[in-house]
Parts: sequence; C-alpha cells; structure tokens
Amino acid sequence: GLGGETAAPSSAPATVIPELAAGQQVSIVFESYNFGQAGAWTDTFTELIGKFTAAHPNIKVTPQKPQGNSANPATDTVSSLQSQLATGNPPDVAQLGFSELDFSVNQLKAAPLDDLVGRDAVQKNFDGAKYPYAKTARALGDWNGKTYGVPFVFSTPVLYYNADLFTQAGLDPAKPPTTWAEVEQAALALKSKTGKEGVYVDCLTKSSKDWCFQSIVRSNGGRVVSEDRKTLSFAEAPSVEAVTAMQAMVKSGAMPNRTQQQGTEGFARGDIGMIVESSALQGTFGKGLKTGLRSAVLPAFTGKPVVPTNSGASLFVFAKDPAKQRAGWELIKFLTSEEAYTTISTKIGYLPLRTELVNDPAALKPWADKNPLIKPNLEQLAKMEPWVSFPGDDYVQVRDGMMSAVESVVFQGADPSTLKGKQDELAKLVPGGGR
Amino acid sequence: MTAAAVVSPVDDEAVGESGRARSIAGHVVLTLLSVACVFPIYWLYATSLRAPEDVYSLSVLPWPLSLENYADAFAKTDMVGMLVNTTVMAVLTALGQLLVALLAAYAFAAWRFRFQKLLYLMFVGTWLVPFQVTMLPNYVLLSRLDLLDTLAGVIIPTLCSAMGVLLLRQHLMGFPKELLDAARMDGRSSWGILWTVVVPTLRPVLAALGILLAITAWNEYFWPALVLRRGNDVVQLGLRSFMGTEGNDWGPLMATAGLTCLPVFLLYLVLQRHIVNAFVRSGLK
Amino acid sequence: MTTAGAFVEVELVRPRVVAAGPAARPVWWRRLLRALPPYLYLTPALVLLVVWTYRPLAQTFQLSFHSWNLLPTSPITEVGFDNYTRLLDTPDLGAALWRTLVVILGMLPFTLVIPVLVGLLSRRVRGRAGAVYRAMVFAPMLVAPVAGAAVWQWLLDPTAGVVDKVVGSPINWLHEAGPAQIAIIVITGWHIVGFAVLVVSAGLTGINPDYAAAAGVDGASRAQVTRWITLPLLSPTMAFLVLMTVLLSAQWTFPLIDTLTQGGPSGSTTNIYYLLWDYGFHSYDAGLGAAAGVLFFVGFVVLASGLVLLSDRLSHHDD
Amino acid sequence: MSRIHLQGLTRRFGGVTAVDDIWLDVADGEFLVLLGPSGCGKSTLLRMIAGLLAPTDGRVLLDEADITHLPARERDLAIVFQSYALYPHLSVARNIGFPLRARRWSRDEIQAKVAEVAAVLDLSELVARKPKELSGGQRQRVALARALVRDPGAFLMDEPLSNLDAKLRSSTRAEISGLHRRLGATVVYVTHDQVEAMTMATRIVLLDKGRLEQVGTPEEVYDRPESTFVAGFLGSPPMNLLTAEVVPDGDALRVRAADLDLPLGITADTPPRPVALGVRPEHLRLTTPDAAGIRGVVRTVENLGSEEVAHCVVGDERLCLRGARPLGLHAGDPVHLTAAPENLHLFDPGSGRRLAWQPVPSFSHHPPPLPHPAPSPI
Amino acid sequence: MSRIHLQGLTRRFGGVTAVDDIWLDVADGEFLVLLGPSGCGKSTLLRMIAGLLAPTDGRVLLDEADITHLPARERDLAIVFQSYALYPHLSVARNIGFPLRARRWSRDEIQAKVAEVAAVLDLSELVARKPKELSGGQRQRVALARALVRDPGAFLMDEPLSNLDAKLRSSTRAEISGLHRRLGATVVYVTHDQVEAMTMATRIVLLDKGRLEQVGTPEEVYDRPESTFVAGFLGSPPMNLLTAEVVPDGDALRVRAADLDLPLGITADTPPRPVALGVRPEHLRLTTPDAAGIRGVVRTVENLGSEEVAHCVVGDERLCLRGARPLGLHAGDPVHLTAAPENLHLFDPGSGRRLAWQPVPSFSHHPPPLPHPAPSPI
Ligand SMILES: Nc1ncnc2c1ncn2[C@@H]1O[C@H](COP(=O)(O)OP(=O)(O)OP(=O)(O)O)[C@@H](O)[C@H]1O
Ligand SMILES: Nc1ncnc2c1ncn2[C@@H]1O[C@H](COP(=O)(O)OP(=O)(O)OP(=O)(O)O)[C@@H](O)[C@H]1O
Ligand SMILES: [Mg+2]
Ligand SMILES: [Mg+2]
Repeated sequence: GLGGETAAPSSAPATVIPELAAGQQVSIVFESYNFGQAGAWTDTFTELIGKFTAAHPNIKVTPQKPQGNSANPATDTVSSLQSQLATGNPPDVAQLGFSELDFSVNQLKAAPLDDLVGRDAVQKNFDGAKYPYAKTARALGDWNGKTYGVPFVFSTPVLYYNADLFTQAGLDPAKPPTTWAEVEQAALALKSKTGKEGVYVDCLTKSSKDWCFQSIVRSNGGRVVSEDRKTLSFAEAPSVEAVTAMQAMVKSGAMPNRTQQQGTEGFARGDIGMIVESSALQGTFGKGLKTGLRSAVLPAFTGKPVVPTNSGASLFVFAKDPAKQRAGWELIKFLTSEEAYTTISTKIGYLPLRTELVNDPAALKPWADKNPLIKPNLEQLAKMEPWVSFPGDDYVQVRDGMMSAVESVVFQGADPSTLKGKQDELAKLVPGGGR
Repeated sequence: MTAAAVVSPVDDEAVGESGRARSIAGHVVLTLLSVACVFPIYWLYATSLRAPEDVYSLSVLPWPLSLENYADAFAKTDMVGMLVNTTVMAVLTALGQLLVALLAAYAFAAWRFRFQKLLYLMFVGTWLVPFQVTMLPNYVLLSRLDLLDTLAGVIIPTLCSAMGVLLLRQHLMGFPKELLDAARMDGRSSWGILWTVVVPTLRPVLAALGILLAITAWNEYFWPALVLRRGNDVVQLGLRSFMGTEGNDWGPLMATAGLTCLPVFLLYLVLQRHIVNAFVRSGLK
Repeated sequence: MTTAGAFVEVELVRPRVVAAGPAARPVWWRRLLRALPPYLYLTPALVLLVVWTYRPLAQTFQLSFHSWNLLPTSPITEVGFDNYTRLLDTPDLGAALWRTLVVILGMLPFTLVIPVLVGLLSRRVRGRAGAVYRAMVFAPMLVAPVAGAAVWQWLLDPTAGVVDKVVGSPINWLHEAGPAQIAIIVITGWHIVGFAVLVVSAGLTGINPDYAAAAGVDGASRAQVTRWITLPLLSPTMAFLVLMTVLLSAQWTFPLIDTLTQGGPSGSTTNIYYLLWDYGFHSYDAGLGAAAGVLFFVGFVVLASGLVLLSDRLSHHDD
Repeated sequence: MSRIHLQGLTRRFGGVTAVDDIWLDVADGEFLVLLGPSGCGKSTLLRMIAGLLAPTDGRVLLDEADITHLPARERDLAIVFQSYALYPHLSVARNIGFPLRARRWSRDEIQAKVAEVAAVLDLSELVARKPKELSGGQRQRVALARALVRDPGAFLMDEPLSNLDAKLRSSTRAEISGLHRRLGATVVYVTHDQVEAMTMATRIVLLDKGRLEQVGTPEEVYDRPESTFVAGFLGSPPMNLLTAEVVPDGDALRVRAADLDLPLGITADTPPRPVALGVRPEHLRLTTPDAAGIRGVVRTVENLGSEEVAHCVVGDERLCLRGARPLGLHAGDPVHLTAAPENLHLFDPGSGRRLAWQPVPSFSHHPPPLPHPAPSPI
Repeated sequence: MSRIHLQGLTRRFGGVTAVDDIWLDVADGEFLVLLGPSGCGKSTLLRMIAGLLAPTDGRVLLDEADITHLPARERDLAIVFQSYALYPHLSVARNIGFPLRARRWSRDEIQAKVAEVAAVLDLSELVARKPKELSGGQRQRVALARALVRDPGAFLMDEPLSNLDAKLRSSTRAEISGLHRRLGATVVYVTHDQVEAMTMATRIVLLDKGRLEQVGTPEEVYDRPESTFVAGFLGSPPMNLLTAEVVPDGDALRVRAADLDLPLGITADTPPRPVALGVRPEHLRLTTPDAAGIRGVVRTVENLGSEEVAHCVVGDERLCLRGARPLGLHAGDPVHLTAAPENLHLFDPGSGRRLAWQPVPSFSHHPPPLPHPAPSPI
C-alpha cells in the first residue's frame, strides 16, 4: 500500500473542541498559494501572520506554499494537499478554491467547522465585530448546510477597459459597452483605429477554468451543469449560443487568439483595449497601465440579465488534533477579521468580503475612494450567484474537458456542435452517468 | 591520459580541402545556428537589464541599462539564501553521486561477477522509469523519514545517478587493466587501488563529471518543488515566484532566470573543454 | 653389416609429479570473502536504486490493480485490470499517440540532422572557431527548463515577442494548434541540440581519420567520403541518438508543455506522456496514475529493447 | 629467490583453452623465457603465476608452498608489464616506492631504498619526473626499479621490451641480462621475440596454442628442435622444412625427394618412410653440380647488410639459404646445395615431432612396429 | 607508372620542423624506401606526397606536373596505411572496389576488376567477409588489393607490415617485392625496420629529424654510410663507432686509440686529426695477440642461433663482434681483433659526416688538411 494506513476517525466529535489553555503551545502549518508568489502577496501574508502570532504568542504558524511544479501555484493546491494527506501530515489550515469544495469536503475530509467550534461561533465570525460578510458570500463554503470553509478572498468577472485607447479610437471612455454586441463594436473600432487588439474574454480557455465561463452561460440563461449537479448541460442551446457569440468575436477579429496569460499581459501592456477578467487582477493592470484603467460590469447578452459568478478561496481546517484545530480556527478568525481585510485590500487589492468596510472612513473608505475600479465588483456582489462545482472524483477532468471543448470552438474555430459530443463523453465521468 | 583535446577527426590540412568557399559555407551555417541558440539567452539577459518600464521594449540593446529588476528580484525573494541553498544542494548532490557512482562503476569495471549484466541493466533501467512513477512513493517515504522540507530530502533520493555510473564505467573500462594489476602485485587491496591509483588518475574525468552532475542538480526543478515548501527554496523555485495567475512579472523573472543560469554559464565557460572531453572520451556512442 | 633400426618420435619430458592431485580448495567462507568485493562496492548504489527507484516501481505496479484516491481515509479496492482498460479506453489516446509520433519526428532534425550537419561542418572551420561554435550551441542545454520556458514564452508573445516581429506574421505560437506543436518541438530542440552536437562530435572523434584519408586518396570526393565512409561509421552514434529521441522526446517536452501550453490549445500539444500524466496525476486517481506509470515503463522497455536490437543489426561498429 | 613449480596448469576462457596442462619447474636463479607466437597463452600463463588470474585447473607452487589460491598481493612476486603500467600521477620516486608504501614502510626507509634502487638503474636524476616526461627506455627502467625495490622472490616480465625501438631494445636486453646475473634472481620472462629469448634465457619454454612444445636451453631448442613448430619458429629465416622420404640405399640411409638426395650418415636398414626434413638456412653449403644434394633455382636474393639470404625453389618447395655477403647468387641461377648429416633434422610429417634414430639389435626377428614413441631420448 | 620529384619539401608543425627541405627524385618503377627512427618525419613526408597534408614549403611533381596543390583524390596515387584503414562497414569486395566506385565505374566493371585483383592476391575466398573477420595478413592483402585495383601511377605505403608478426612479415615482404617486380610500379615505402629496407628497396632514403641523411642503394648505404647516423642505424648490431685519431706512421696512415692501432692502407702523410672510426661487427676478425689491432675484453656473448655476438670493452668504449656460432669466446676472455683497411670507415667526430681520402698532388707545399669531408664520394 502507499501509506494510506493512517487511520483517522471519520466521525466528527460530538462536542466542540476546547479553547486553548493560556500558555498552551501549539504550532500549526498554514498552506496558501499566496506564499507561492513573490512580492506583495507573500509580504502581506507574512505581515498578517506576524500580527497573528503577536496576538497569540502561544501559537506558532509555519507558512508554506503548495508543493508542485506548476507555474501557477494556485493550480497545485488540491494535489499538494492530497499528497500530504497520503503521508498523514496535511497542513492544519489550507486555502482552497471554491471549485474544490465538493472534493475538499467529501474526499479530503476537511473538518466541519460547525462541529468543531459550533455553528454559533462560525456565524458569529461571519457577523464580525462590526461589519458582517456580504450575504451572498456567507454560504460559499457550506456543504449540505454545514460550514466547512470560511470564504476568504473572492472576486467576480469585470470588464476592464483602457480609457486612453478608447479616446484614441474615438470612443467615449465614460460609456463602456454594456452588452456583448457593444463590446464587439467597440473592439472592432479599437482595432481599426488604434491598431491594437479589441477585447479579450478570459473565460474561454482551459487555463482560465470555468468560473467565469459559468457567468457568461448563466448570463445567457443557461447552465453548464444542472442545478442539482447531476447532469451536464453545457452543450445545450443557451450555452452553445453564448459560445458561438464568443467565437464570432474571434472570427470577426474583435477578439485576438490569446492564451490567458497573453491576454492579461497584453491588456496590462496596453495592447488590448478591453478584457473580461477577475477583479483580482486589478492590481496588475493598474501597475501596467498606469493611466486609463477603467472598469465596468460584466457585459450582458442583449435583453438578458447579467449573472456574475464568483471565484476565490476559502480557508479550511484539516488538523486532527483538537489543539491544532482550535489554533487553526483562531487563525481563520484572524485572517477574516476586519483588521486583516483592511490590510489585504489595501496591500493586494482584493475586495473585502466584509463589504461594508469600504464605507468606513477608518477602514477602507479612503482606499475605496481612491479605487473607483472596485465599484462594478461591489455592484455585482448583490446579483452574484455562487459558482457551481462539478460533481464526483473526476470533476477536474470534466471541467478541463468542457473548457478544452469551449476553447477549441472559440479560438480554434471548431464547430460549436462539437460541444455535444464532448458533453456525452464527459458524462461518463459524472457519478450516475451525468444524464 | 584524459587531457587530450578533442581533435577534429579529419586532417583539416589536406591539400585542396581548406578551400575558402567551404569554410565560409561552414562559418555561415554555424554562425546562424549559434546565433539562434544563443539569442534566447541573450534576450533573457537583455530583458533583465532593461529598466522595468522598458521591459516590453524590443530594442536589441538593453539601453539604458538598469539593475532595477535585479534589485527587485533580491527584494522580493531571498535570493542570497536561495543561491546558497542551491549551491549546497548542487555540490552535495554532485559529490554524493560521484562517490556512489565511482564505487559502482569500479565494481563493474574491475571484476567479473555473477549477475553483473543483470545489475548493470538495473542501472540502465532507471532511465526507463518515468519520474511520475517514483514521485509519490518517494514522497511518502521521505515524509516517514521526516526529511520533507530539508535539503537532505532533495539530495538523498537522487544520489544514485545512472548517468554517472554509466559514464564512469565507460571510463574505467578504458582504464589500463595492467595498472590495476600492477597495483595488486604491489600489494594494494582493491580499496587501496581505488584511492591511490584509480581516483588520482581519473581526476580530470571525475572533476568534469562532477561539474556535469552539479549543473544537472542545479537545474533540477520537479523534485525540489515537491519536497521544499517552506522557505528554504532552491533558486529554480524562486523563478516560479514571479509567474502566476496575475501574469508573469517579466523583469524580475528574467533577472532571476539570469541569476539562475549565471553560475552554470560561468562554470561552463571556464571548464568547457573538460566537460566536453568528459563526454567525448566516455565512449558514449 | 647393416643394423636395423627405426626413427622414433622424441617425446616431451615433463616434470610430472605423480602425487600432484588437485590443489586444495580454500574453505567456503574464504571463497565467499573473495567473491564479495564487487558486491560490496555496488551496495550503496544498489540500496539507493532499490529504495528510490525499484521499490516505488513495484508499489506502483501493485497500486495499478487497485482503485484509491491516495487519501488515508478512503478505501483501497482491488479492481484487477480495470485501471488499464480505463486507460486504454481513454478517448484521446489515439490522437495523443499520433501527436507523440509527430513530436518524435519533429525532434529528429534537432537530435540528428542538425547535430550531424554541425559535426560535419565544424570540422571544416579551423582552430578554436569550431570549439566556440560548439560551446554556443551547447549553451541552451545549461538553461534550466523553467527558465528556458519563461524566455521562450516571452519571445513567442504574439504582440510583444521578437519571433513574430522577425517572422512578420501575427501567429500566436502558443495558442494555435499547429504552431503550438511546432513551438514545443522547436523549444525542446533548442534545449537538446547542444547535447546531440556533443554526442555527434564524440562519435566523429572516434572515427579513425585514416578512413577519410584513405577514401580521399582512393578518389572519393568530399561528399562521397561523407556519404560512403563517415556517415556509415557514425551509424552507432546516430542509432543512439534516435533511441534517445524516441524514448525521451516525450519526457523532454513535458516541462515545456506544462509551463507553456498545459497540453493546449484544445489538446493540440497533448502527447501521450502528458495525456497520461493528466489523467493519472491530475485526477487524484492513484490507481489510474499507477497504471499509466506501469504502461510507460513497460512501453519504454519494449521500445528500448526493440530499438537496441534494431540498431545493432543496422549500424556498423568500428573496432 | 625462489623456485616455481607449475603442475598441470590450465586455463579456459569459455570454449578456448588458453593454457593447456602446463607442467614446469623453474629453478632458483633461472632466467626462464616463455616464447611463442601471439595468442599462444604466454600472458595467461604468467598472469596465473602472478595470481592475477585464477587457473581453471592445476597448481602453482612457490618454494613448495601451494600458492594457487593466494591473492596476488600476498605472493612474493613482482611483475613488469609490457605497457610498464607506471602510475601516471606519481613521480618516478613515488612509483618506485609504491610497493613499499603499500607494505607500510616508513617514509625514511622508503626514501633510502628508492634512492638505492634508482642508483642501481641509473635513474637518480629522474626521480622527480612524472612518467609522461620519460622516454621509453627510462620508463622501462622505472618499471624494473619498481619490481626490484621490494626484493621479490621472483620477477615476472611480460614482453617488457616490445614497446622499445630496435636500438634501445638491444641495449636494454643487455641491461636486464646483467641485472639478472648480478642479482641471481629467478625470472620468468615472456616474449615472442626469438632474439630476446635466445640471448637472455637460461632456458626457453616454447608454447603453441597453450601447449608446451619444448623446454630447453637456447642451444638445445635451436640445435635440436623437438617439433616442426619449434623448428619453424626459431631462426631467421627459420629452418627449411621439406617433404621427403627416408630410404635405405645400400647399407646407409638417405633422405630423398624430387631434386633432393642427401646421406643421413646412418648405416642401417629400415623400410622407407616419409619424413619432414629440416635444415637451417645457414647450414646449407654450395656444392658442385655433379655431387648429390639439393638442386634448385634462386628466386630472389635478399641483402641483409652483413649477410644475404637466397630464396630458392626446390621441386615445388621453397628453401632459404643464408651466408655472408656476397653469396654470389642471382635470381634465376641454378644452385646445388648440400648439408652435413649432423645438420639434418627429421620430423614426423603427421605429428610434427622430432624423429630420433633408434637402432635395433640385428638379432631381432621382428622389426618393431615403427615409428614408435621413444621412452626418453635426448 | 610515374616519376615523383620532391623539391625542397618542408613541413612545420608549430615550432617543430617535421620534414626539412627534402629534395628527391623517385624514378619510374623504383622501390624507394624511406627509413629512419620513429618521429623522423617519414609519415609526414609520405602524407605530403599523397596530398593528405599540405607542405609548408616546396613542391611535389608527378611526371613533371606540379601537383603540390592538387587534392589527394586527383593525384594518381594509391596509399596503404599502417592501420590498413579498411572500411569496417564494407565487405572485402566493396573495400577493394571502393576506388572504382568513386571513379563511377559501372557495377559490372567493378565486379570484374575486383575479382581479378582478388585472385592475384589470393583473396577470392574472402571477398564476402568484413575486415574484422580477417587476420592481420589478410587485412594487409586487402589493403594492397585496394591500392592495386586502380592501377595508380605510384604506390605509397606507410609501414604496411608493422602490425604483422615476424613470420607473416617476412612472407608478406617477399610478396610485396614480387608484386613490385611483376608490375614494375613506382613505390614509396615507409618503414623503420632496416631488414625491410635492405631487402625490398631499390634505393633507401635515410631520414633523421626531418632531414635527408643519405640516399642510395641498400649496398651503398650499408657499405658506405655517409654519416655516423647512418652507420649507427643500419646493421644489427650496428657499426661500431670508436673515438680515434688518424696519425701518420712512417709513410702510411694509421688509426689509433687506446688499445687500438690499425693501418688505413693509405700511403700518405697528413697531420694527426681526430676521427670517429667505424667498423662493422661482422668485419672484425680474431687475430693473434702480438699483431697490431684492437685489444679488448669480452663482456658477454649473445647467441643468436646461427651466429654469436660478442660484446667487448675496448679502452672505455664498447664494441661488438659478430660471427658464426660458435665464436669460441666467453665472458672475460681477452680478444685481439683486426679488420681490413677497406672495412674501416672514418667520420668527422664533429659533423658526423663520412671522411674520404683525397690525395693532393705531391708538388703542393702545404699538405692538404686531411682527411677531409668528401665533396661527393661514391
Ligand atoms: N580474458 C579473456 N577472455 C577470453 N579469452 C582470452 C582472455 N585472455 C586471453 N584470451 C585468449 O587466450 C589466448 C591466449 O592469450 P594470451 O594473452 O595469453 O596470449 P599471448 O601469448 O600473451 O599473446 P601476445 O603475444 O599477443 O600477448 C588467446 O587466444 C586469447 O584470445
Ligand atoms: N599533426 C601534427 N601536429 C604536430 N606535430 C606533428 C604532427 N604530425 C607529426 N608531428 C611531428 O612531426 C614529427 C614527425 O612525425 P612523423 O609522424 O612523420 O614521424 P614518423 O617518422 O612517421 O614516425 P613513426 O615511425 O613513429 O611513424 C614528429 O616529431 C611528430 O611529433
Ligand atoms: Mg601477451
Ligand atoms: Mg609514421
């Protein structure tokens, strides 16, 4: 066997774990992909950990990044956790994307926080000292009515555009396009007038995952997977239509054929006029463009409401030892506190989940005033719907398979009807046949 | 016995064969190819030396020169620490591999014994085992041995280098057998012969192979990425810090890449001939 | 009177000791002790080899008949050849195999044609120049794959990259099916070409210059010498390079695919190695991954032995 | 100084029997030369004596002690290789001192001993050099010194001169001979060069295809070759071997062939029998056309400087004649040759063994079945 | 068949002058042997003739045409290498046919010609084999066949026999000589073996350190060496060279040294001058103790089989004496030797050049400084 012998009690403790005694020394490991990126990310989190240990001198936190070889450490989170679980030594607290919720809960066996510290304590944390979590955000880490993960960072897809290029192209920067048709028009104008590229929608490749694609499909009235998460539906009319629309933009030249990375870099460099992108990349764009970066809400399909979905990550507890579990909970509480969010938002640019913070002059109001770009994102929070994960152990294959198919339709010019074939093929990987 | 330079195999001074046209054709093709090979490396350094705002510039000369990207790289990561770590890792790995390979190659070259062929095939066979097969089981074992997140954890599983064994075996096969016999007659045990005769004689080969192994270890990426998670990074992992969802931070990324390659290039420039000879004379054909 | 007589053969005299008998055999433990040294010298390497390579291989083999998602909390169930059938049923397997073949064929210019060309040409240039060229061609070999991938990503950028500026076309190398495959091949080739040049140089150095001289005197032109003498004598080296290419191409491209295209765009750079890695190791399905690993190993062994046999048959050894 | 006994020594490599049941006594102080063509097993035999190769069968005794299974380093033997096998990374002094260092002598003792041996071999000036800075002859002397330094029971040498050029070879030959005389050491010396064997050996062992062909002093093997192999191996040009027949003629025996008729100097009677007639080129003398002897035609004459060799055709066989220059012969000349009966050698054409005349008392009624292995001639 | 002229041929490698201003005419049909010690530039010279190496200076003419700058393949020459350089991947037939294939002969023509040449060299049975399946002598013949097949203007051979064992060497020697006679081909043959040179050459060229020392027939170079180098190179053992002085004694000249006093057979008067006296070992005769001559002591006697060589000490110099076995000498014996005046050679001790006697008309007042380097003897 491969070292899978480490038996673990699968039943949750009936009673909540005890508080740490004063002076009880605990040391925990905190794994976050934020440590995988040099600069502001690592620095901010190191600072936060510093503050936490200052406040809890008896808890020692060892930060670590996910192991693995991908350029993007965020893609290694689950496999990292999995291999560490295989050794019997998982990190005590880990930051995992929403997309992994199902797997984290059902396979990786994240500890149910409601059982550990009691539902009240969890909810109390959501309510916060002063500013509660945004309503739509509270339940993102819940599974079957229990809270497993505390949503930590998150974002929605936003249309960023380059005002300088808009001006050059004779467009009005004050009136960003609001529908895809307008987007395409503006893009073609940009392209012909400035010689730059028009728009890039970073929702249509395998590497961009599916969260933003779900936004687009939902906005056209479709779903990629049925509401009960049992049937794939990304080859049905609404989503095929959406995909076809995107393909049309590529065919008309409004959207260049780019990888995710090329798209974001091109926009940051000023070579692309517009981009539909996660709000998390705002900092990067700001640094690259210096002037002219504007944001707008996600474009709509004419006559249909926009349904933004979210991306982001929650914090989970994987510790088995009660003391470590308690220490982990303390860390989570700290990292999702008003104080921490203030730091994170100012230093990194992530939107706080305690949205009211941006109205507090003592907290993030000055920052928010300086950053009008976050407005569309805040606006979208109200209408946001949770992004839906694919079911089963093979959810990654299903997701990647779907996105590959979308990518080849949009960028490689495959016929949109190929989605159907792909859907049938992937359905086999979904528990229950996916039909 | 090993210092002979690589000689060109055809007498390049034969009458009528040193024609200008021929050698010019050769120069042209080789220059083109060399430029194609070196250009990306040049571009790496050129980019790393541009001012951060010029990083996207396409001018061939990085002007004005700026070390800001390097400063950035040093500021954002523990560059010095990583370089030290990597050096320690590469040197220890190379030395360990050299020792293990030397002993094994000596056994193969100096004795005839049962299962020799089988054991030899076992070494060759490691080339056929995909990394992904050993990755996880070894990771689990390392964790049992409590070697995760240590340099030892990076080094120990790689200590048996099949390439080292094969190259050294080739060299030792070419080692004059009479020299070993003479030392036996002169009263040495096999252990004594190894250290008083074989090693001193093979010193240039061992040095060259050691450098080759050190370079390989230096460039190793997958395994350290798996074992090291907390801080004490090696330099290849440092590179990854500048890549990510947000797009790559090209300036410092190129600076780090440049720094990563620099020691290797310097080593290679200084010892080029020896490294090439270690290959050429290995009978690796 | 005549004497009778005869010529008789003169026998060889030997100092035979009648009681010689066979030499006394030394006691068993002494014989054992005498046979021991080679094994002792091999011990460190063998221990490492067994612990870090063959033990995992065996475990993987065992695991390939089980279904398990690596988690200590989940059960390990025996499934027989299920993992293998699942693997072989993988829908994209055929296409991936085909792409692997394309990669191998695409690598051959870099591992065989260019090195042989460089090897032959660098003999024409005098003195240090040849060594300088070789050194420059070898340099990419020293660049770590990740760093190399980063630079190339940069060079191949469709708007800011040098390559498109030089080529003068707006090809998005890493995001168009054909070009992406070409890009992966070229970058891998760029990495490996120096090594192959070195191997060819070694091979050429090993050819006795007398052959070329003799052929020259025999009236063969430069081209004929190359075609009739040098290349046939280089055949073992070339066989080695082909073997290396066939076995290792997929492995060489792996880090580049992983960093640059992740098998995309829409699977156009997904070769068999990457596909199985993706299925086996990204889907948290240890059994499937193990089956993929075993399949690889067996495939490599079969391929390698086949190629070795073939090259022994086809190549000419100079001894 | 030691005696070496080989008892039935045999070595097989796979199917090849490189050394085949060799029985040999090497006396104390003897200079024994193993001579034979390439691949006859000389080196293999020597390496078995040295302990570098385990025999398949048989025993090696050193001063009556069975050393067959003793490792090389515990045998009291020194070896000098054809390639000299000098340690390339050590200076001459350290090369010479190497065996002593292995025996854990003190530094001072080693230094003294090395200086002494270096002086003997005239190497004192070179002790600081590395082997690659030495000429062939000097290297050879260093190898000798390294063997000498530890006063071994016996010296084994494997073609130590074959890497030297002709001039150096002859001077070093004399040097080794002189050394042997001075030290009175037992030496087993391998060569395929007959001049070396003839000039240096106290006894020569002739090997062919792993088998012992003849053992004897240089004079014995040259003057009384016991087989056609030995006859054809020694001498330059080697002994002429002609197919002939011994026939009784009157009361004496003669050896006859086409164009050949020579008296054997034996007064006896025996039924005719085929033989291989051997006669050395230097024992052929020109004679008058009318005398019985050998009639031939000169094909070519080779000038060796001091001597000339005339290659002749006799019947359909070839024959060499050697004499001081000028022989006075030219290609195409008819020649008439003769040789003294004592210079004629007879061999059995089948087995190639030497034939000796064995008179049978005339009162015997039954001539013994001939030919017949003699019990112990010479 | 062709003549080859070398005019001031020179080749430098960096600082080393491997071949130094060689002027030489090779006549049509000649068998010219380049002889000299290792490293004297023989191969370099041959490779320049073949066109495998560009000369630093000087010209090569083939039948009066300047081919100095012609590439090897356009010269009408064939070469046989010491290593034979048989193409290991081609069968014997294809090896032999190679030069024809390069000349674009048709397949049938090649086959016919190869069969013919293979028959001449007795290779017909081997044509299907690969070179590694051949013995040394067979390989040598294949190399020869490959050179023969295209009827070249001249053959160049670089130590073609040095990889063969003694016996094979002497038979192949005869074979090549015979071939040369049959074909009447021009051959330039490199060797460092004097027996080969003496027996095969029509003329020998002696090289030392890249310079030409003497050119002449085997007899000339053996009998009248023009320098101490040549004297000391040829012969086995080579000519004895002793430091001596020519002095007038009465009306005749004598050569004298400690324990040495021999008449030169020249009736003349000249002031004493130091010379190197050369005398070949086979020209020394034993004489009576009272006669004037050479007095020495025997150090060792070497038995070569047919002859013996006595190594003697004369004064503080060494001297060899060679004669038929048995010489009747033993180590320690005092010997008294003499040699005929015509067998004495005088050399200038400084330049090493041969000294010839040049009588001066007696009416001259000043006796000429004698002896005196000969302008152009022979
Ligand atoms: N290690 C070995 N394996 C197989 N065969 C061997 C080995 N060593 C020697 N032989 C064979 O044994 C025979 C005798 O070899 P050996 O080296 O003793 O010859 P030799 O008389 O020393 O010849 P030479 O004069 O060329 O040195 C040869 O036929 C050789 O091929
Ligand atoms: N390619 C070369 N580079 C430098 N020196 C050389 C080269 N070839 C020959 N020499 C030198 O030129 C001299 C003559 O060499 P050459 O090979 O002609 O000698 P040789 O008479 O053929 O000797 P041998 O009998 O050993 O073959 C030697 O001193 C040698 O070192
Ligand atoms: Mg031998
Ligand atoms: Mg030569």
